Amino acid sequence: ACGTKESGSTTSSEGEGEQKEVLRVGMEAGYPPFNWTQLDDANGGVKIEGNAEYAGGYDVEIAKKIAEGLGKELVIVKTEWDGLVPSLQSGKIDVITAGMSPTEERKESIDFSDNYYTSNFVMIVKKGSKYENATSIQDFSGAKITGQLNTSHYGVIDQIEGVNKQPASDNFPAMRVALESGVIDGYVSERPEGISASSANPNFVMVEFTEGFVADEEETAVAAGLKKDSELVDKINEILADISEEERQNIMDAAIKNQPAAE
Amino acid sequence: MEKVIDIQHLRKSFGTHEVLKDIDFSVAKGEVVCIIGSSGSGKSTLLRCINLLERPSGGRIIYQGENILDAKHDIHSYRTKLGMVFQQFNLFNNHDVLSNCVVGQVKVLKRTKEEAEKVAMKYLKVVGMDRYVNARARQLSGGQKQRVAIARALSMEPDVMLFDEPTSALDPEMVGEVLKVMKELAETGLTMLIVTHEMEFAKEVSDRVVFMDKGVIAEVGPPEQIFNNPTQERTREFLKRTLK
Amino acid sequence: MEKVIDIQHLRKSFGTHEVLKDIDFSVAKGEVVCIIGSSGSGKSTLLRCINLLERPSGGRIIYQGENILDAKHDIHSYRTKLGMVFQQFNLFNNHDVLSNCVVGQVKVLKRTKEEAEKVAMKYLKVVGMDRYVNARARQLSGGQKQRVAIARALSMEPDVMLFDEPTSALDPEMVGEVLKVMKELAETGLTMLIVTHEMEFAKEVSDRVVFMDKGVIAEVGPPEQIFNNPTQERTREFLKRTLK
Amino acid sequence: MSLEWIIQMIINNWPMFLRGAGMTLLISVIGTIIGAIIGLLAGVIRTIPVPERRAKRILLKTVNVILTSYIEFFRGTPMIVQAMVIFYGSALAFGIDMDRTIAAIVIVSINTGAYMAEFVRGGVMSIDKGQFEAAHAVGMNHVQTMLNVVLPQVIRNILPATGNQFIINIKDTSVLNVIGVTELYFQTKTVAGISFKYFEPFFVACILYFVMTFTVTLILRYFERKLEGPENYSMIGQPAQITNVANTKES
Amino acid sequence: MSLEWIIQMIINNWPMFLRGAGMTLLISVIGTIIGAIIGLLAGVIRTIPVPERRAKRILLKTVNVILTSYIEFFRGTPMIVQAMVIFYGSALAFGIDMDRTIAAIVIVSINTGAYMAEFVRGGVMSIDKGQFEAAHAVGMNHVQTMLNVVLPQVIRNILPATGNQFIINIKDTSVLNVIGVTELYFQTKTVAGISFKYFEPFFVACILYFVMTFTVTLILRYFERKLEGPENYSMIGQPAQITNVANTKES
Ligand SMILES: Nc1ncnc2c1ncn2[C@@H]1O[C@H](COP(=O)(O)OP(=O)(O)OP(=O)(O)O)[C@@H](O)[C@H]1O
Ligand SMILES: Nc1ncnc2c1ncn2[C@@H]1O[C@H](COP(=O)(O)OP(=O)(O)OP(=O)(O)O)[C@@H](O)[C@H]1O
Ligand SMILES: [Mg+2]
Ligand SMILES: [Mg+2]
Repeated sequence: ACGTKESGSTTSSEGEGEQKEVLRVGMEAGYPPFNWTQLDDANGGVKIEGNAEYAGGYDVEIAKKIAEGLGKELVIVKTEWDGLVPSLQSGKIDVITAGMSPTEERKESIDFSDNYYTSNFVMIVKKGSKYENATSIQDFSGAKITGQLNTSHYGVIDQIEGVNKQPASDNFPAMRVALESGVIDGYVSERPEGISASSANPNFVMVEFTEGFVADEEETAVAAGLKKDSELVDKINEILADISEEERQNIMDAAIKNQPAAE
Repeated sequence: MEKVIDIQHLRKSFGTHEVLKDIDFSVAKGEVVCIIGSSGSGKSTLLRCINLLERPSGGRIIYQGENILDAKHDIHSYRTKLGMVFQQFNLFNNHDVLSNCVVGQVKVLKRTKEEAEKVAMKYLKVVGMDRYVNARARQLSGGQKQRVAIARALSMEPDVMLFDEPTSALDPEMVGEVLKVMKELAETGLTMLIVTHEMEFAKEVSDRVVFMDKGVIAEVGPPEQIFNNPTQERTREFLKRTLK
Repeated sequence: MEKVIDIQHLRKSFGTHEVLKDIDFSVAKGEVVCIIGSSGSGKSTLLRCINLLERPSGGRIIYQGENILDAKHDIHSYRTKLGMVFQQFNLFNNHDVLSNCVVGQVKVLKRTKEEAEKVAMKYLKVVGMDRYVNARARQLSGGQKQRVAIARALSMEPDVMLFDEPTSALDPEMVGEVLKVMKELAETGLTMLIVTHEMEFAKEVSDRVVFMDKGVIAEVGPPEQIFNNPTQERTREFLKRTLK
Repeated sequence: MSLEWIIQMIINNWPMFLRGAGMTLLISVIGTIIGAIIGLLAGVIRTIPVPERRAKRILLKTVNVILTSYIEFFRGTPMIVQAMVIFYGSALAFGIDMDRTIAAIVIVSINTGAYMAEFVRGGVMSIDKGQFEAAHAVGMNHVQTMLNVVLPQVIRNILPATGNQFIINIKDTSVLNVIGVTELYFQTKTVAGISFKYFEPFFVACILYFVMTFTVTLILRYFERKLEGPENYSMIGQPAQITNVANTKES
Repeated sequence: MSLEWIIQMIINNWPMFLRGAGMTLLISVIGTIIGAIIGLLAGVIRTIPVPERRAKRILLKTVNVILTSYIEFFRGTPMIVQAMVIFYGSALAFGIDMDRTIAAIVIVSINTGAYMAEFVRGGVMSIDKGQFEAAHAVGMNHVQTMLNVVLPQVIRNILPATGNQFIINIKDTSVLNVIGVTELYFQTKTVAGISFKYFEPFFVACILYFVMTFTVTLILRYFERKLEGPENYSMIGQPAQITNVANTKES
């Protein structure tokens, strides 16, 4: 029964949201270190709309900067991954900052800002497994590997010759269970998630490659999603350009340190 | 004599099975007509057709001058003028005895609950079921159910009563009581159509007796004629086998 | 005389309502006993207790020397030796007429289908329902259902038959037929317990008559005694009201 | 799976779990009740006998076609897609901005209604024809017959099915997180996502689900027994003395 | 939403959609059938009258407690969690490597069984007590009564509910993608992810779902009418001539 009223009152002005000085940002709030849910406003958490919890993480910090730069009040809308794009298209939110990569296909439906983070692909494996010390992706030939559905993580698996590609999973927790249970040998992820996972779960090890996956930058980069032809693009790009590479790294390091499971 | 119900060329088939064949007869106001005949001859079907629980396959049913088979006719208000006691009783399973007699009065006749209960209690007393007002159908004996069914129909205070073997589950003592009730009701001008297998009962109560055989009315006449001097061979045959 | 069923101090209550109070009587092999009494006096309940469809609240029911209320007793094999015709018929709705009479024989008595159908047809012919083998219960008239119920019970060829008002829905002609069947069955040594409201029928068919009143056996005796010289005031009262 | 960890997690996250469970209950309780009403209404309408008059017949036919389409359409498509279409679609196409919670309740209600309509149909089928006939014989029309005689008997028989549906609703609200309703399942996924554990948070969620569904089961069982009515009846007044008609007439 | 795009997408992806739909049908058909059998069995067992003998009574009580726990547990927890526990849990705890499809069928079956058991209970409740009594009177034991008299009547009355359950299964298989079963919903999401369009692929999926569920509805309606039996009976032999008992005896 929580938050019904709040949600009603804040969304009632939808449509002319810009005039009301509110910036609605969508994310899953469940994908650390990019975004997560916490119970209080510690470490700069932002209240989630229609809900008593707060969102924190790298995406939230970036969203804060964007909102500040636009001179608007930041509102986080917590929505399932699959609901983010329809949400944006239908005007329920103004921006997506959800660790989302600006792939070609996505660009057909929505626009993206410039990248606000770039990482690289890693593999998460079980500690003590024969893959722990792999250096090349080809070391995973014959291994049972998967990745998240509808992400480039899953697509790049094909670059491993002779890999035993498993069906994609639609969420990270499920993949982690699969890995822990030995149903798979590893899953493809990105560095931040890898650091978080391996620090949160002592059974997991993140493998970084010297001969890694070949990927376009857009597939490992993260950018803010915007409605097609949004006039916000240029302004947001300006704001993002003001955040130096070093600052980004600092924010990410803080996020990894602050994420709830790391305590 | 005013005809309350006039049945003309009534036919009813179930598939290829013709159950009623060209039935023609009428009932006058205040008349008590008993319908007798062998099992499966169509007696219940005739009553059910009159009440439109079965749609006749052909013919006309004229009630106080109007053809009730006419599409324009309001079936529901017609049915409130007819009371029916079913061969299988069909008490409402979700109501107790009192409520069985009350619900129709309240919902259809729009009587108040108090009024309806008073009427219901009157007729439940008549059939000796007033002490069972709290019981449900499944808790009653056969004869008790039948008596409640009679009380339910009477509570609606209809113009015509259709009784389908109303004494089949009753002991002789109770049959006597019901007979008494019917005679009294007849005096108040209630028209009654009674299907029965109890010849003594038919003899006692009826102004006229209809003998049905295989879907046709084989003979109609006053009880003296039917029971003492039947004109039809089939009637004689039927009555001969009755236990003397 | 060998006692087939011996009922001792049988009691049955529904809640606080004591329906059978200390019933004591026995039936000998091949005997035909009619139970009469007013509506609600506990006749059906008595039959249902004998068949264990109701669990007696107290007392003993001895069948061929064994107390069937004993927990060790196999109820199902006991019941196959008892045939029952229900007051409400209770035909199996998902079976047609023939199948109603066959299913018990095949599943319980383990007869072959052919054998069972032969037996079923024999008894369906006896009650004049052989032409309706394809019909379902909902398509039959009251009397037709009752006759199928009789045929179903007879098809099991039990040692004892319990009839609960087996002629209530039958026309006089058919009552005569059933009476004839019963007399023939009695000659073959079948024991019968018949609840009935038809005094003429009871007079004709029974070796002994039991008169029940408010849950107790008020009087037992040969039909001549009960109908002509009842010893009890209550019996006289009950029979007096019977239509002459 | 470690117990201390679970306890720690509960201590840290209990408000999230509880609020999620509260939202789940809110949506499923209201949705089931409205859905049941829709189902009963649809049941009443779909069992109307074919009228004699042509105009009425066509009207009834039309209503029935609409009802059947409604039932088949909502039963036949995934609720998650319905939710997206109704919530995002209505905003896209007509600029309607629905409240998430209200949208969720609407979606659950119309889905439940479609399923309940079928339960009611099955329930009406199982009622003895004699009950309808007796009601018609006292002059009740179709609606009166259904309300006063048939549905009260149907409701008791379909209570177990309603219980099932309620439980399904409690669990199915989980798909509504695509429209941003943060019910129990979504909250659990969040906890799982941020704690990098799976079984522990879902273990807690399962217990919460189970407590909710089992409570529902117990409540419905209680109603079942109530609707059954008392096993025995009590007699009124003095020992049986059959009233003479004559006596009655005097009184 | 553009039509050309949809057509193009179907042309490009139809094998994926079809395989997804095939898997969905396979799991839900087998799951519903096995589930219905479980439900009927549970229904038979749960309606056994309390036996006289103590040993039997305790045995029955135990079986009933187990059955009730089974029903309440599987109804009461989300299928997605059950799937994870059964599939990954068995690998974690015992190193069992189950086939995904078989695991999916098992999960759907036991869930359907739990729901169907409640439908059957409601259905048995709605059968006239006289039917049980008549069966007992011819000497049938509980199982014979249920199989030959009660369940055939119950099945007809709960066919609409079974149809609902089948449809729910068709849709609920979607949660099984957590154990890597690639059924229709998962395939649709894949297509949606690749093309980054939502409404179009889901529109196609909805049509496929609808075709499947509506086919099921039509098949079940056909069975309903069949189980109803013929509306009229045909008479055998010559016109009624009541046989004399004497005649019969001779033959
Ligand atoms: N719904 C039905 N479908 C098919 N045949 C039916 C249906 N209802 C009744 N019949 C048939 O119609 C005939 C007449 O039935 P009806 O109930 O009118 O007989 P009845 O004269 O009342 O007999 P009884 O004295 O035994 O009650 C019977 O042969 C019966 O089988
Ligand atoms: N299940 C029940 N619960 C409560 N009371 C019941 C139940 N069954 C029967 N009774 C009561 O027991 C009494 C005896 O019923 P029973 O059916 O044995 O009468 P009966 O002698 O067969 O009467 P009838 O001639 O009317 O069939 C009745 O008063 C009835 O109301
Ligand atoms: Mg009849
Ligand atoms: Mg009786």
